[in-house]
Amino acid sequence: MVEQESPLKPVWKPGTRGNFSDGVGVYLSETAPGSIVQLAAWHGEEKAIIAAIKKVAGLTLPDGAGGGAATGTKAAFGFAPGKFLVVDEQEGLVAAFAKSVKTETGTVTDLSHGRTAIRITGPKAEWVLAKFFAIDFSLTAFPVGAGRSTVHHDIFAQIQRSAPTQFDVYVFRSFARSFWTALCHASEEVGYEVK
Amino acid sequence: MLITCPYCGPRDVSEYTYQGDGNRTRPDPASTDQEVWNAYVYDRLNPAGEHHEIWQHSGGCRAHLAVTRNTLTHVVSSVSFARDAGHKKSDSRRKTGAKA
Amino acid sequence: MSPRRAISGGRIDRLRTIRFTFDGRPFTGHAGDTLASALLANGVTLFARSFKYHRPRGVLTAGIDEPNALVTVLSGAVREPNIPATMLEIYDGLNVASQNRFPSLAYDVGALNQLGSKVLGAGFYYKTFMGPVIGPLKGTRFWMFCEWFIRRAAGLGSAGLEKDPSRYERMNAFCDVLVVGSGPAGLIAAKAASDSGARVMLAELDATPGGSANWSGETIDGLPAAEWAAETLRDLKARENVRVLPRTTVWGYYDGNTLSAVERVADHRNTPAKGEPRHRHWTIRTQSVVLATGAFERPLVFPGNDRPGVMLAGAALRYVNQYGVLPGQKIAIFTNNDSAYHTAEALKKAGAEIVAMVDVRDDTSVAGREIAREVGGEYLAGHAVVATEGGAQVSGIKVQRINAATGALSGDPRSIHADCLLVSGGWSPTIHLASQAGLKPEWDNDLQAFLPPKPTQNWVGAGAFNGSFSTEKAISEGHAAGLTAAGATDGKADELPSVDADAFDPNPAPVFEIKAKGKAFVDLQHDVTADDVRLAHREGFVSVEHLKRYTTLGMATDQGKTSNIPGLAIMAETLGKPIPDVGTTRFRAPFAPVSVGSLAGERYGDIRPERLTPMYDWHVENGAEFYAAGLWHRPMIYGLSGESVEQAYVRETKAVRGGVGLVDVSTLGKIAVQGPDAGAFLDRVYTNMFSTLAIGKARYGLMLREDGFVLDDGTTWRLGEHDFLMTTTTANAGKVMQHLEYLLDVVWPELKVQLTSVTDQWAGAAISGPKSRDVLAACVTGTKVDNDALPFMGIVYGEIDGAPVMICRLSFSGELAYEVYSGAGHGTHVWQALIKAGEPFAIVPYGLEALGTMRIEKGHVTGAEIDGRTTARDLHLDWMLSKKKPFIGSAMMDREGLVAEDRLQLVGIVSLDNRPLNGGAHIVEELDEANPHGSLGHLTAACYSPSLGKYIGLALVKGGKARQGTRAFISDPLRKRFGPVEIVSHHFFDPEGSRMHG
Amino acid sequence: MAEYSAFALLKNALTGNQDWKPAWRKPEPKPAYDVIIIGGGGHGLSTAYYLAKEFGITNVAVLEKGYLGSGNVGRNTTAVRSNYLLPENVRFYEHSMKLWENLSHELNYNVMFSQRGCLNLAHTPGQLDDYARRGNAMRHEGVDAELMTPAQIAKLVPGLDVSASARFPIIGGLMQRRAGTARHDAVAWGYARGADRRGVDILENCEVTGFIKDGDRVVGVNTTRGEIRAGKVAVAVAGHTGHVMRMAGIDTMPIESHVLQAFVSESLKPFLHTVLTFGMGHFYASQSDKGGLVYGGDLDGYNSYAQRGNLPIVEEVMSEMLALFPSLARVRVLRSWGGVCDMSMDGSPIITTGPLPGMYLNCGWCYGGFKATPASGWCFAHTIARDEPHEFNAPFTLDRFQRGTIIDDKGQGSTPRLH
Repeated sequence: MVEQESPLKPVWKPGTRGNFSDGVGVYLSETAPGSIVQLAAWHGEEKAIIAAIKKVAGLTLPDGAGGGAATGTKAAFGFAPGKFLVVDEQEGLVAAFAKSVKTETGTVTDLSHGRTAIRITGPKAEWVLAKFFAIDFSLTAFPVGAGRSTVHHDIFAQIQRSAPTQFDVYVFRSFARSFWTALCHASEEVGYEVK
Repeated sequence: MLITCPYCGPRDVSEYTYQGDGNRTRPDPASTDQEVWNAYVYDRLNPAGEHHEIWQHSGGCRAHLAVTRNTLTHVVSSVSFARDAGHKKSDSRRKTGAKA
Repeated sequence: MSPRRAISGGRIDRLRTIRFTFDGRPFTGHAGDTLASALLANGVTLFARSFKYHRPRGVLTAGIDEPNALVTVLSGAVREPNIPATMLEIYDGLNVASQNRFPSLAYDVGALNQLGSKVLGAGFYYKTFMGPVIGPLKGTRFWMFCEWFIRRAAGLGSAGLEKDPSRYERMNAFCDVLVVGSGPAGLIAAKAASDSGARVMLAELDATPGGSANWSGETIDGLPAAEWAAETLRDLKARENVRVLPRTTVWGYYDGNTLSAVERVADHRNTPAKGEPRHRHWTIRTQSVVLATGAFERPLVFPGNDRPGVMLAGAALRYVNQYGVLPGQKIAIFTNNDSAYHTAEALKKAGAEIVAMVDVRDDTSVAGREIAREVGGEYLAGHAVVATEGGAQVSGIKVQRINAATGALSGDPRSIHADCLLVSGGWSPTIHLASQAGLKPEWDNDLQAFLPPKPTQNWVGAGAFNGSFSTEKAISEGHAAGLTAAGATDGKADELPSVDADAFDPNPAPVFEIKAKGKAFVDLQHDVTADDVRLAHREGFVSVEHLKRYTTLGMATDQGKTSNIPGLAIMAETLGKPIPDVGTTRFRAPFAPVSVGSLAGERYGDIRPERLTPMYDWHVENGAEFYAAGLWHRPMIYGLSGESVEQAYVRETKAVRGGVGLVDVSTLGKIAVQGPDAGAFLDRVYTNMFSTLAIGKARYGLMLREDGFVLDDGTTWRLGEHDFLMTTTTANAGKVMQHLEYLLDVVWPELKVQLTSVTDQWAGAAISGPKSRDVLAACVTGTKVDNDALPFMGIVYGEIDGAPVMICRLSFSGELAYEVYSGAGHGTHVWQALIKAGEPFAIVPYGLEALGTMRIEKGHVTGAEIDGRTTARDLHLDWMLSKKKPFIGSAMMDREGLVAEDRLQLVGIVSLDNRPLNGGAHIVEELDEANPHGSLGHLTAACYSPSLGKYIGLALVKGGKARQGTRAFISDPLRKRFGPVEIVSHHFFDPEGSRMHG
Repeated sequence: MAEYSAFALLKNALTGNQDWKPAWRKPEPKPAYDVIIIGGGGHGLSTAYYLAKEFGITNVAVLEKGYLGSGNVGRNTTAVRSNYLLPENVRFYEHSMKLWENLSHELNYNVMFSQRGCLNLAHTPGQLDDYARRGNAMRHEGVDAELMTPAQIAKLVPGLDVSASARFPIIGGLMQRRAGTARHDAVAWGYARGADRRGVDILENCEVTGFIKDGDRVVGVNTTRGEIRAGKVAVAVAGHTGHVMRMAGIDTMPIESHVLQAFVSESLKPFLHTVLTFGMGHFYASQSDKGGLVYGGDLDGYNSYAQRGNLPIVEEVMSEMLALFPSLARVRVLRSWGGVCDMSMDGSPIITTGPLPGMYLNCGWCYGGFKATPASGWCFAHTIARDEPHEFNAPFTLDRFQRGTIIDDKGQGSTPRLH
């Protein structure tokens, strides 16, 4: 199988940069999952989709808007009414869902190439992300596992809090390089390391 | 200005796109009544006060929302999914169309 | 020791000396000084020149309300004009210049304007410069001639021309309670709200939070107020749920309790820390707000009130108590209220001589009389200052008896020697944010001030903002406001700090102006005098908005913080009406001027993100020159060295028509249309049928808007029973998506259709030319690509060099062509494999110019023709309008205006003089180079056609269908290109389509 | 009333400026007029002026609910231009331009019309072709237009980022040299004074509360200052069209009222001597004779009568300003305000008889209203006086939507916020 090329290649520069007077504020990385799948339920079929996620990915999603769950290798979250993003380190998730989601239930759309996953983790992750997105990143308002859809000017983002100080930001691939560059720039204030 | 998306919660107006007058009902597709179509496409209630309108949460979940908002104060008094609100639509509000 | 620095006192760090320059002269000050306090300490009194008459001006205030002392901060070639010296913290190396003067601050030729001041009164521009009726200066030319000189003299500071290298940032914040202002009321409010568990932000526009506690000289909880404030602040800062923002001006109160603030993060340092922004633009979305913004002191209006050395009494209190600076040695005080008496006390204590206390009131308070006796000097109750004496500095004042009730002066004026005059005309609560957020403010006759309006958003006020001027009240109101804002109720009032302060009556005598002979200024920066206000009245400009606009009162950089109420009062008196009947000004954002850089925030230097296709890096490496197509960068040509653009696209076009070429089409909008009703949905949104399309086939589709005009076109591919892939033009991708989403959500919610933008999922490479099939045959595995397996508009799946691909046979160039789609992450891999497989066939990559040339030759339409004003018929696309079904736009597309014979219709144009044509040129029947007229339409696109060997173009021409085969002229006066053309069919090349079907 | 002149200024200076008279009277309403014009903004006042001057109809009242000129005439960015694409618009706005060129004289009031030029910047070859199309369209209607090269632009506008490394490099521009700016308030005051001098009653603080009808025919209005009858009732209330027409029994109009924000910076030594627009967004700027940069951008994008907008547009406008002028990051914005724009369904105005007998309608100015002030009043006066439109406003009917003869300069269809 041919490896996916990262859209960040020329701007992805491992190492540390910025102001480290208070240590490293954030770590930035691209997670490059093998599968990113969008599932959409018809009105009233949301539970069936949640069940399919449980069956295929082994993730139990809490009820309610933006509910999600993440393990080390898999993650899923709601990002719109009846819509979910499911992510797996491995390829092949689309085919698996295509089998378990029936036409009467909803749709399966492969976005494995279409979205780029950028991880920001560290004590200043909330601070840096707040420079971009007009959503409340505090742990009470944005619990671990939950997902949010938002936008930074032209750049759409789906964001999951995968750990207390860790966020996975899914952006359109064509914008990924611009977003990454801006993210690095904004992180200089707190010191960042690219891993 | 904030609009509380029923899915995403309160979000800044910059995440939304205004999609216009929310009380318009699209005529029967087969209708050939030009007056009815003209009213649908071109005529607006445009009130100074409470206004029923459609917004899309284009920078969020992308759902279209039926929003009641005061055009004098910008106070948003209700928000629901447009697809649910659609069935409650009334087209009795139009008295006279502007004619020349 | 500096001449005016008190021996002790103040909150400055006397052990730290700071060196800075003002107009090239070196000065020193101390850490904690503003430029104003440091210069005052050095005995400087002349700070600036006024806007219109270039009169010498000193410093009037100690804060953001300063109208006079504006300076330009220089850092290298970067300039920051119009900064109040009162807001500028000094740092080592600070370099400041005065402004609006030539050749120097002390000697300014612009001051000659004063000679004409009787002529240059309010509204004078409107009454002259109309110029002669005939001759070279007729019309508006005489005015423009005069204006040239006026503009040379206009303006305050200069903006630089060098790019500001600073960083600006935006920050989104969310909290339960935002407290604006950190005086005693704000501090207590923040504490109370935080105690009850709320997330609190506390914003203070000054460097040192504490507000009036920093200079009141009062005692709170047994501590000097300033120390109590510092202590409280330390407590607040240590709390998890409190964020304190000093140097942060909350300037806008927007809808939905959204407030905006600018934090001057690094203005007080020579250089910002690494990665640190100079300014941070905070957008704060909060549940509720505590407005504890205090009050502004008002000056009194009297002749000579603008002479350097005249200062607000409250400002002087601040200079002496916060900065340890005496504004003068022999000080006179002129007041209509009690507050100035405290200043007198403090100045006396710090070593100044009080030469006179002048109070317009006859019956002053016992406490006031007591203070007056203690500070010494003459006590002149029932008196007014009627003039100041001196040159560019006060050397004395003239006083006269006044009846405070009528304003009548009596007796003879007499002089008193003084080097400084402190003035107080009462206090106006700082209600700007509240006014932005809602209704009209309310006039309070006792305070002679506007009080905050009723809230229309979720805020509570406290302290002087409410008109409650005692610290004790500020604290109790602050506490209550903090609790209310936090939604708590269980705070205990008896735990509040005790205040030891002199009580004073805040109510002023209703005296705003002393009517004596001489120029009395209302708006100091704009040189608006009391007489100007009366002139406006005489000419009928009596509503407050007319007054402002006619005289420019309150329109200066200080936005009338010290001048609005006096101006209004003078107009009210002239009209014989109460002040609120003249009108109230609604305050608008910003509360104080805000740097443009901060508002641009992170977009300064990066206005829009770039959108890149998966093969972008390959294009760069292979010599592509790019176009901006919206946010995308698309290759225009792949030029060889020495090639012109035309040479490059002609070469690329020939290579495609003669062999094979490859173009990146990844930018096309792609929408996955999925679900059991997808076909039915497409039938409604396209003019033609899609539900009948076979799986594995594509079809060209046309969309109209509801109004019957063309919206967009593209091909849509049926990948499965319930699965379509729609393509749109690059430019309209977002618009089409929104159009479809609206229809599904609002108009047809019953349809089971799911739309997803998959533009970024796929890399698209279009391979075109007679050899394209050969190239595919050489590299595609897993499927055949011959005419049977892959007929025109057919779709197959296979692999190229191990990467899965989807291939659809369709053509924009008119050649045998295919679009090869792969996962975006495989885009470059597949592209390179195609280039490699094409090498034996001399494959070339081609750009938009060649693509455009081939589409012109074929007469295909793009955004230049689908310009929002054309119909399907205009573009010869009638054949796509299904008669079997209604579709979006079908009901409106037959209106008379849309079917008229003389509409602009698509035609082809051939240059008959063998010279290039330009897009945007017009078509005429008769050529008239001198007076172009009679436009029939315009060229939408033009190129050299290698296939025809001619310069050709597409055009939209009035009644164009009927004009085919006729002669006309190109008329392009903008580019001076005129010449004969022939109007022909838009299908220039292979009209039967035999090449692409081959 | 005294003529204004340099001589009058000097004479009055000698007498302490005590003898100036009100620029217009403050009369009591009469029970009836030949023509009532609802709306004391620029268009209403200029209509009254031209009714009196061109058609000798002086028994006219202008009814203003607040103070004169309190609407958009005092809330715009003061640009005057006729650089439109479609011939109907070019002809109309050029007529306006010609009136502007002699307006100060005509009114004996210096409206400070300064033909400092309007430059539309182009950033892609396609955009430059679009501007060429527009400029050529203007030239074919006898209106001045020219293309400028980046070198010429750099010379004209110091501080502009003309570098090739800009995110959207400037590759040229369309210049109309006769375009420019005027002092907005002066236009209202000058027309008011001119109309008043010809006998027109300007009634401030006179809000219309209802229409008096005889059958279908409009024969007068009820106001906060009493009932006023009229032979003809003209409506020129811009953003408040919907509200006023509803009082006349017409519930819907092809108009949406939107808020447009504008900004002025602190006063700076003048460096920008032309009106400038950005091509890759929505931004326009000029610098006033006081030194303030006057600038604006796109609509907020939603229906509003609040005369104030929200932050996103503020940020957008400032960003675009700095994309053009990176040196202005340290300049500070001083004031912002919002105007209520009567956005029509095709971006073009409506100046027509009707829609009820006895009624005349002038609306749909989008953001074009200020520059249209003279021609709008001139054409509207013609339409009221003659009961038929002039050739210049004949295309701007109300029924053009139904007929499909729409005039859509931007090609955006019936989405008003995009015009």
